[in-house]
Amino acid sequence: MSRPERPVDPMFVPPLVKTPRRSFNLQRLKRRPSMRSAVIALAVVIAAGLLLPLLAPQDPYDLNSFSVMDNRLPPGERSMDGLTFWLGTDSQGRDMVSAILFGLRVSLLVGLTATAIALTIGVTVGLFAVNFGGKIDALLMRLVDFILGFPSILVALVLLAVMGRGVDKVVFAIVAVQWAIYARIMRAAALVERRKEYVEAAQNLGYSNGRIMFRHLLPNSIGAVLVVATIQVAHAITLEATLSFLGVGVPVTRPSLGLLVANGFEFLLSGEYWISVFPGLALVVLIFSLNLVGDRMRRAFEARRA
Amino acid sequence: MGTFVLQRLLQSIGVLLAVSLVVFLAVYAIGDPVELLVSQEATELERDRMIQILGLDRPIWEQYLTFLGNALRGDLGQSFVHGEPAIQLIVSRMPATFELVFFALLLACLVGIPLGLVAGLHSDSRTSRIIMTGSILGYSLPNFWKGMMLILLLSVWVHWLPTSGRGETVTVLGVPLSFLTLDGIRHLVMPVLNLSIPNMALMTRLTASGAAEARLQDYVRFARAKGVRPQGIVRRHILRNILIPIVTVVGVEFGQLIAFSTITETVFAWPGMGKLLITSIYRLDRPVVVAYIMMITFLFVIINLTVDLIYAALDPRVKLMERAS
Amino acid sequence: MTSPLLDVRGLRTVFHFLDGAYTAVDGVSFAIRPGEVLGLVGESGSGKSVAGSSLIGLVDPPGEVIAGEVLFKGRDLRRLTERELRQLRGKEIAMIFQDSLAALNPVLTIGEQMAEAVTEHAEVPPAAARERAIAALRQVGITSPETRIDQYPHEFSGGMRQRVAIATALLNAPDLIIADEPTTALDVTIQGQILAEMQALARTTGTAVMWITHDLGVVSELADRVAVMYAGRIVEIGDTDDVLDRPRHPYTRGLLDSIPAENAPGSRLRQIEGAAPTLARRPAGCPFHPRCSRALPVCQEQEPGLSEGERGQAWRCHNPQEPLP
Amino acid sequence: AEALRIALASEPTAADPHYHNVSPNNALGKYIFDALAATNADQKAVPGLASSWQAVDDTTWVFKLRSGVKFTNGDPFDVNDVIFTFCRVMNNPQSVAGSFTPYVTAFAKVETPDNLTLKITTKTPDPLIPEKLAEIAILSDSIVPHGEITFDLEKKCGVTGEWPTLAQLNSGEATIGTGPFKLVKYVKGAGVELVRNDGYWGEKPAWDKVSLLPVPNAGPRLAGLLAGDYDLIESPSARDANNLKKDPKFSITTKPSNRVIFLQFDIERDKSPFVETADGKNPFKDERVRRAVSLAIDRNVIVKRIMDDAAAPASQFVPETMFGAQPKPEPLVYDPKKAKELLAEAGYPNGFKLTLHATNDRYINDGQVAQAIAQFLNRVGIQTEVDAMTSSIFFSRRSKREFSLSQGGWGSSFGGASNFLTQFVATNNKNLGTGRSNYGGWSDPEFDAVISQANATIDEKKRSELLQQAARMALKSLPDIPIHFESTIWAFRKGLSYEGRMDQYTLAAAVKPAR
Amino acid sequence: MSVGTGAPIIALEGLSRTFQRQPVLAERLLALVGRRAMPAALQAVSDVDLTIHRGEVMGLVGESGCGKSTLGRMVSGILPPTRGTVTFDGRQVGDLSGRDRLAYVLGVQMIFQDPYASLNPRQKVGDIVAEPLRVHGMAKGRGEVTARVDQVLAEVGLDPAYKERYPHQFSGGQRQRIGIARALAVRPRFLVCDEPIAALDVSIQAQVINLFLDLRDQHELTYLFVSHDLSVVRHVADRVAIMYLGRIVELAPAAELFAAPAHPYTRALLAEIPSVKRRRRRFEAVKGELPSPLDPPSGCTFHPRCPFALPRCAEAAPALQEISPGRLSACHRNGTI
Ligand SMILES: Nc1ncnc2c1ncn2[C@@H]1O[C@H](COP(=O)(O)OP(=O)(O)OP(=O)(O)O)[C@@H](O)[C@H]1O
Ligand SMILES: Nc1ncnc2c1ncn2[C@@H]1O[C@H](COP(=O)(O)OP(=O)(O)OP(=O)(O)O)[C@@H](O)[C@H]1O
Ligand SMILES: [Mg+2]
Ligand SMILES: [Mg+2]
Repeated sequence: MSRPERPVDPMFVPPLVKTPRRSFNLQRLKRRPSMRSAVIALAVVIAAGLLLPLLAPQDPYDLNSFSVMDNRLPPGERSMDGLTFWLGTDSQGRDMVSAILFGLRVSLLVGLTATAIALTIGVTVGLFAVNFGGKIDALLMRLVDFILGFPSILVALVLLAVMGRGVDKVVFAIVAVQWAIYARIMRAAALVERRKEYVEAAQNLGYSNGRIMFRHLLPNSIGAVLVVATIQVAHAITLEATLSFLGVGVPVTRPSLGLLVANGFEFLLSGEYWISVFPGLALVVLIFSLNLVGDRMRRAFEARRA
Repeated sequence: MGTFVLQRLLQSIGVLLAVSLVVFLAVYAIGDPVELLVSQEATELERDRMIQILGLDRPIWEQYLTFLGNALRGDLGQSFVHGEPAIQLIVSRMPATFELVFFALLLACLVGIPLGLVAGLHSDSRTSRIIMTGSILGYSLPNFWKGMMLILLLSVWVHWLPTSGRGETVTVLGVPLSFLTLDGIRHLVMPVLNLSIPNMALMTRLTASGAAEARLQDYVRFARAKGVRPQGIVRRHILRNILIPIVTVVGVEFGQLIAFSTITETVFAWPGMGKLLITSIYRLDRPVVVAYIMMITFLFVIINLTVDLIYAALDPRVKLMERAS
Repeated sequence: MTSPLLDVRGLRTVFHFLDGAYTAVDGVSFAIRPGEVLGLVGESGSGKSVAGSSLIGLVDPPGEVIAGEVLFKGRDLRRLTERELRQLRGKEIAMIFQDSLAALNPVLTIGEQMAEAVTEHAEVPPAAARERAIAALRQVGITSPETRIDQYPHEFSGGMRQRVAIATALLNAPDLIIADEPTTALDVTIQGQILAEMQALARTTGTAVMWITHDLGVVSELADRVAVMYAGRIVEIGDTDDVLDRPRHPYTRGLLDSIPAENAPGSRLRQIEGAAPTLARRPAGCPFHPRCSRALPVCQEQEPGLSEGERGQAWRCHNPQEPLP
Repeated sequence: AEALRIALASEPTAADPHYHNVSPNNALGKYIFDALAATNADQKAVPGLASSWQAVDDTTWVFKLRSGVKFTNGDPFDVNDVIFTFCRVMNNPQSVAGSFTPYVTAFAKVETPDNLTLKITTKTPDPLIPEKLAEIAILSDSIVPHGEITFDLEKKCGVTGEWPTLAQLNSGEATIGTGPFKLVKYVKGAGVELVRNDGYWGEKPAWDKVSLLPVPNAGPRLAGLLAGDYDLIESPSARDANNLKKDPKFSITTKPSNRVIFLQFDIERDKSPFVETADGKNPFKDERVRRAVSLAIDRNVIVKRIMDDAAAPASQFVPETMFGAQPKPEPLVYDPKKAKELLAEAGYPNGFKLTLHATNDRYINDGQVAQAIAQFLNRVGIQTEVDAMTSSIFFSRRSKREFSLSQGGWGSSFGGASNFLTQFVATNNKNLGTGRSNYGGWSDPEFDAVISQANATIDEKKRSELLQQAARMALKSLPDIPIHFESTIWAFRKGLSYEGRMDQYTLAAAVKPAR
Repeated sequence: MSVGTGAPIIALEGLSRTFQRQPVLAERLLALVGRRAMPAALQAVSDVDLTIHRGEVMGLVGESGCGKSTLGRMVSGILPPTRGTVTFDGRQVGDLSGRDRLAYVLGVQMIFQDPYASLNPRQKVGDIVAEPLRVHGMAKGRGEVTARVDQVLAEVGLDPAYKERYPHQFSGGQRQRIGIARALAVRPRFLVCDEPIAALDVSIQAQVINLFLDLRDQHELTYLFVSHDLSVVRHVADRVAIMYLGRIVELAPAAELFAAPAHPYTRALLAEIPSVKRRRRRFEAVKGELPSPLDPPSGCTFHPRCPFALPRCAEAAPALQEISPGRLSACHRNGTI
C-alpha cells in the first residue's frame, strides 16, 4: 500500500479503492457517458480544429496577405481591400478570425503530436520497466520520478530557452516533460495486468516476452493511459500557450492561441481587448471542451471497469 | 522507519547531484551571461577580467566541480547580476512566495473540500453536476489569461484591487508579511485567487471522488447497519478516509505551487522566488537559476518525505518499510 | 409454537435499469422464530444478499423494495421512517457482511467502530461503551481485548476481523442477526471457530440468526430451518432435516446430488446442466425449467405456486420429487 | 509636500552606484548621489558637484568644485571625496564587469591644487571626460577610515580600512551622498524608499517621500496608475498613452530618447547562415541589396502603426539634437519599386529567403517591429521569417555572429554621435576598443580613420564636423540601417508634471506638482 | 484406480521457494554497519519431495497461503524454485533448453483458479485457443488451426460457434472451460489445476469436475489437483498431499487418508469440513489463528494449534516419515495418537 501519488493531472483523481459492485444507480446510469459518444465528441472537436482553417478568410501566416496598415482595427471594421474583420485585427493587421482559426490548429497540432509522441515513448518505457523489472525498472522509474518531481513548466522553459523557438521544439519540450506521466501510468496499469493469471497462462504456453508485452499486456493496460492522454492533450495545449506567453514558444509569425493572447496582453488595458480576449476565449473553450470530453471518457472508462 | 528516512535521503542526494548537473549544463547552453552583463563600452581587458572573476574562462567540467565543492560547503555561488550569494537572494524572496502559496492552498481547501463533499455525497444532483463541471472549467483557464482577466475585471474596470506588487508589509520575526495589513491583503487577493482556482478544482474533485467512492464502501454500509446517524457517517467514516489523500495531496501541491507561482508572480509582479527565477533565466544569472532549482528540488525531497511520514501517521495501514522497496 | 420474531411476506425488490425494472427478490416469504437459525442458501446472484438487505431498508438506489411486509415483532419495518429504522438497526437487528476487511473502516480503531454502535443508540459515556466493546471482544474469544481494541483492522487476521464484526453485532444484544456469508472467505478451520461462536451465542442469548450462504454443508450443520433461493425466489423452505434429506424441489435435489461427498470417489458426479439465469434473463414460467430434468410443458408458461407439506416444508414446483422414505 | 509613488519598468539591481553600469542603477544613483557633472534632460553635461571645468590642453582638465556642499552625514564635500570615489571604483571587486573602471584607468594622474580644485590628466586625448565624470556617483570618504587621500592607486589612495561593500551600500549603511534624496530602504523585488535630503545644495525636490516600485509588465503598471496605486509610471505602451491623453485625470510626457532601432547585416561572410539565395552567396555583401532593404521599409508606417507615434523615423544613427548629429540628414525613404530594381540589378529579381532575428523583450514593440519589417521585405520579394527571442539568447547568439540580419537597438548614452559609430561601424579592433559590436564585420579603413580622429579631438566644432562626415560615410554603405528612434513616455496623474529625459531616467526631483 | 503404478512423470526434490524483497541501499548500508538485518524472507514452500506418476491424480490440500499455488507454479515452470529440482520425464527441468524446454513448458499446463482473470479479455475465444497453435506452429495453415480449435472446444463442451465471442460474454463455468481448452490445445501430458473450481457456483462445480474426470480418461492426463476443499479432492484424487505453511505434512492414498488421517492437522481439517450429513453439530474449533508465513512458529509449525502437542514439538521440526507403505506423515507423535 502506498500513498496516492500526486495526481499527475487534476482530472485524474484515482479512486480510493476499487468500486464495489453496488456502485451504480439509476440517475448515474442514465447519464453514464458511453465511451463511444465521448470519443465522437473528441473527434468532432479535433476535426473542427484541424479543418476550420480552410474557412478562414485569410492566411495569417502569409505576410503578404495582410498589411500592417490594417492593424488593430476593432471588430467589424473593414480592411482597405474591403474584407470585414469580424473580430478585428491584431497589431500586424492579421484578421483575428483567421488568426484564431489557424492558432487553434497550431495549438491542437502541438497538443496532439506532443501527446502522441509522449504517449508512445511513455508506453514503451512503462512496458519495458514492467517486463524487465529489477534494476532496469528501478532505474527507469527513478528517472520518471525525477522528471515528474519537477514542475513541468520550469523544465520546458529551460529547454526552450536552450533550443530556441519553433513548433517542433515546443513539441519536443512538451514530450520531454510529459512522457514520464504515461510511463508511470502504463507501468502501474501493466503491473496490475501482469499479476493477472492470463499473463502466467501466456508464459505457461511458451510465448516470447515481446509477444506477452505487446500482444497481451499492452492492449489490456493501455486504456487508463489513453484516458489520461485525452486530458493530457488539453494540458499540452495549456503548456504550449503558457510557454508562448512567456516568450519561448512558437515562432511569432505562426502564432498559436497562446501567442495571440500574449501579443494582445499589452493592448488589453488600452481598450483593444479583442486582440487577447478572443483568442483567450477560444483557448479556454478548446481546453474546456477537451477536458470535458476527457472527463467523460474517464468516467465512461471507470464505469466500464467497475 | 529510520531505514526509510535514510533511504530517502540517500536517494535525494543522487537526485540533487543529477539536477545540479543538468541545470548547470542547460544554463550553460542557453547563452553567455557576460554578453548581457558587460556594458558594450567595456574594453576587451575589462571583459576578460570579468570572465575570469566569474570563472567562465575555465572548462565547464571544472566550473561544475568547483561549484560542487562550494555547494558542499553550503555556498551555491554569487548572483552574477546582484552580486549577492544566490541562496541569500532566494531566501529573501521566500516569504513572499510562501505567503502566496499558503493562502492559495488554504483557500483551495476551504472552498474545495465543502464543495467536493456536497458534490460527492449527492453525486447525482444538479448541484453536483454544476460543481463538477465548474471544477473542470477551473483548471481549463490558463493561468496567465485568468490573471489578466482578473486584473482587467477587478482592477481596471471596477477599481477594487491593486494590480500588482506586494503592498505594505509588517515584519514579524524578521519575515515581512503582507496579510497583516489591509493594504497587504488587498494586494494578496488576486494573486492568491489566481493561484488557488485550479487547486480549488483539484480539491473539489479529490474530495468529491473520494466521498462518492467512500460512501459506497462496505464499511459505510456496515456503519448504517449499526444504526449510525448520517452526520456520524460523513464525519467519522467518509471524511476521515478522504482526509488522508487530501492531506498528502496538499503537501505535494505545496511544492508544486511554489514552482507554479512563477507565472502568477510574473503576471502580478509579486516579488517572490518565481519571479526571481524568470528574471534570472532571462538574464542568464546562472548561480541563481542553479541554486533555485537545487533548492526547489531539495524542498521537494523534504516535502515528499514529510508527506510520506504524515501519510504513514494518518493511515494506519501503511507500513513504511514496505514502501522503501 | 412461538409466534415468529420476523415474518416476511411477499417481499419484492427490483433494480431499476434504463430499460426497466428487474426483479432481484421476487415475492419472498419466510418467518424466523426467536432463537432459531434460518439458513438461506442459493447460488451467486440468486438474491440472497438483496433479500437480507431489504429487510432492514439497506437497499440503495437503483434498488427498491416495491412490495411485501416485513413484520418484526409485529411492526411492519417497511412502514417505518428512515429515522425509526436507523434506531432499530444495530440495536434490535444487526447485520454482518461477508468481507470483514471491507466492512471495517481501515482508518478507525476497532474500539472506535465498536463504541459507535453503542453510543449511537444510547446515552452512554465513552468509557462505558469501551468497556462493553472489550467485553464483547472477550466474548468472541479474542485474547487481551484491552490492547486489541486500540488496534486497526489491518492488524487483525481475517478470522479475527470477522469475530470483531460479530462482536459488534452483539453489542446491543439484538433479537435478530442477519449474517451475509460471513465465513465464505475463511479457511475451514477458522470457519469452524466462527460457527462455534455464533452457535454458542445463539444458544445462550436466544438471538435469532438468518445465515446467508451458498454452502449446503454449513447450513446443514448450523441451521434449524433452510430456505433455498433460485433466481430471486425461495423455491423450497422447511426444517433442515426435511429439506436436505427429503427435498421436493428438483433444484434442491440437484444441488445435493452434485456434492462430491454424495458420490463415489472418482465417479462422474450428477450435475445440473446449464447455468443460473442472470437478472436480466429470467425465463418465463418456472425460472428453473431450462435446467430441470423433470420439467413439464406447463413449467415453461406458468410459475408454480407454493405447495406445502409437513412441518412447514414448502416448495414451488409443478412436478416435485416424491419424498424419499 | 507629500509622497510620490513611481512605478519603474525595470528594477535597479543595487543601491551601490558603482556596482553595475546600467540605466536603472544609474538612475537610482542620481537620487542619492551627485557626480562632478550632471546631465540635463537633453544629455548635455552641465555643472554638478563641479561648478565649472575647462580643458587646459588635449589631456588636462581642471574642475572647480562647488563649495559648501555637505553629505547627508554632515561630512563636507571636497576633493578627497572625489579621489576616494575614483579609488573605490577601482577597488570594488563585486562590481559587474568592473563597470566604471575604464573611466578611471584613463587618468594618468589627478592632482589637487586646493581643496576644491581638481586637475585631471588623461593618458590620451578624450573629449568626453565631463560626460564620463557625470556617470560616477561621488561617495563620502567618511564611510571608511583613511589617512591622507591621494590619487595613488597602488597605495589605495590612503584608505586604511576595508572598502565599502555592496551589502553596506544596499543596506543604506554606507549610502551617504549629496543627492536630493536619502535612501530609507532598498528591498530587492519590492522597491526603494527614499526621503528628501533637506540639506540638498540644489533646488529642493517637492517630495518628502518617494517610493520606486518595480512593475516590469506594462499592463499592470498602467493599471496601477489608473487604479491610483502609482502617481507616475515609466513607459506605458504608446497606445495606452494615447488613450490616457483623452482622460482628464492623467497626462503624459513623450520625449525622444537616445536609442535608435536598427538592422545590422552580416557582410563579412561569403555564406550567411540565415539567407537562402539561388546562387548560395551572401547577398548582403552587395551594397545595392542593403540599400534595397532600406528602401523597402516604410519607417513612417512603423512609427505610426506599431509605435503609435511614440517614435521618430530615423535617417541617421543618433537623434538630430545630439552632439555630432547631422542637422538635416538625407531622409531614408520608402520606395519599394526602387528596392525591387536594385535587387534585380544585384541579381536577385526573385528575392531570396531570409530570417530576421530580433529580441522580443528588450526594446519597445521589438517583436512587432521585426514582423512589420518582415512584411515590408516580403512585399519586395525577400521572403522573410522572423525569429524573435528573449534578449539573453539574442545577445549571446548575436555576439557569436550567428545571424544574417538582426534587429538591434542602441542608446548612445554619452559621446553623442561618436558612440554608435565607434561601437557598431568601426572595424573591430581590440587594442583600440573600437567596433566591439560590429557583428557584421563591415570594415572601411577610411571610415576608421575619420572616426578615430574625431574621438581624439577636443575641439567641439571640429569634432562635430568629423562625426558628421563619418556618419555620412556609414549611411552611404549602410552596414547598418537605422529604422527609428524610440521615444520615452511617462504617464502620471493630473497635478504633476515631468519634462522627461533623453536618457530615459525617471528622476523624482524633476517631477513637479503643477500649479 | 492404481496408485503409483505408472512411471514418474514429475518428481520434485527438495523444492523450496522463498520470497524476499531486494534490500534497498539504506538497508545494505545499515547491514554493513551491523545495525539491522536484511528484509525478512517469506518461506512459501520448503523442502517438498513429491513424485507424481503417469495417469495419477495428486491432490494437494491446505489452507489459504500455505503455498499450494506457489508449488503449482514451480511445477509448471512459471516460477523458478529457489532451491531443489523439478524433474520432468526423468530430466531435470533446469537443464533443459530449446525444444526440450518447450516440450516441458507445453507438456505441463496450468489451469487457474480465477476464470475471470485467466483469460485475456481482449482476445476472442477462438484466438485464445488458436494462439499457441500458431505461435508454436503446431497446426499448419488456417484450416488445420480452425479444425483443431473446433475440436478442442468441442472436447470441453463448448459450441465452436462461440469462437467469435469475448470472455466477458461467458459465465464462470464456461470461462473455466475456455481456459481448459487453451491448455489442451497444446496437447499437454500433465495438468496443474490450481483450485480450478473454487470460484464456481455449486451447481457448476460438478460440471467442471466431471469434465476433468472425462479428460483424464480421454487423454491419459496426469493431474496435480490443488484445492482447499477436501471433499472435492477426495472425489478426484488418487493420492493426497496435505500442506501446512509450506511443508507437506501428510501424504497418502486418498482412501486411506480419509479413512484414517494420521497427522493432527489432517484430522482437524477433516473434522471441520462441513457436511450435509451432519446436523446441528456442536462446533468445537481448532484453537488459534493461522500463523504468518513471515514469522512461522518454531519447531513443528502446527504445534501452537495442535491438541496433541508435546514440548518437543516447539523445538524440532518433525521429518516426513513413512508410517505405512505409501503413507507419509510429519509428526513427532506419529503412530501414538
Ligand atoms: N446495486 C445493484 N444494482 C444492480 N443490480 C444489483 C445490485 N445489487 C444486486 N444486484 C443484482 O441482484 C441480483 C441478486 O444479487 P445478490 O447480491 O442478492 O445475490 P447473492 O445471492 O447474494 O449472490 P452472492 O452469492 O454472489 O453474494 C443479482 O443479479 C445482482 O446482479
Ligand atoms: N510473488 C510473490 N511475492 C511475495 N510473496 C508471495 C508471492 N506469491 C506468493 N507469496 C506468498 O507465499 C505464500 C504462499 O502463497 P500461495 O499463493 O502459494 O498460497 P496458496 O496456498 O495458493 O493460497 P490460496 O489458497 O490463497 O491460493 C503466501 O504467504 C503468499 O503471500
Ligand atoms: Mg451475496
Ligand atoms: Mg492459490
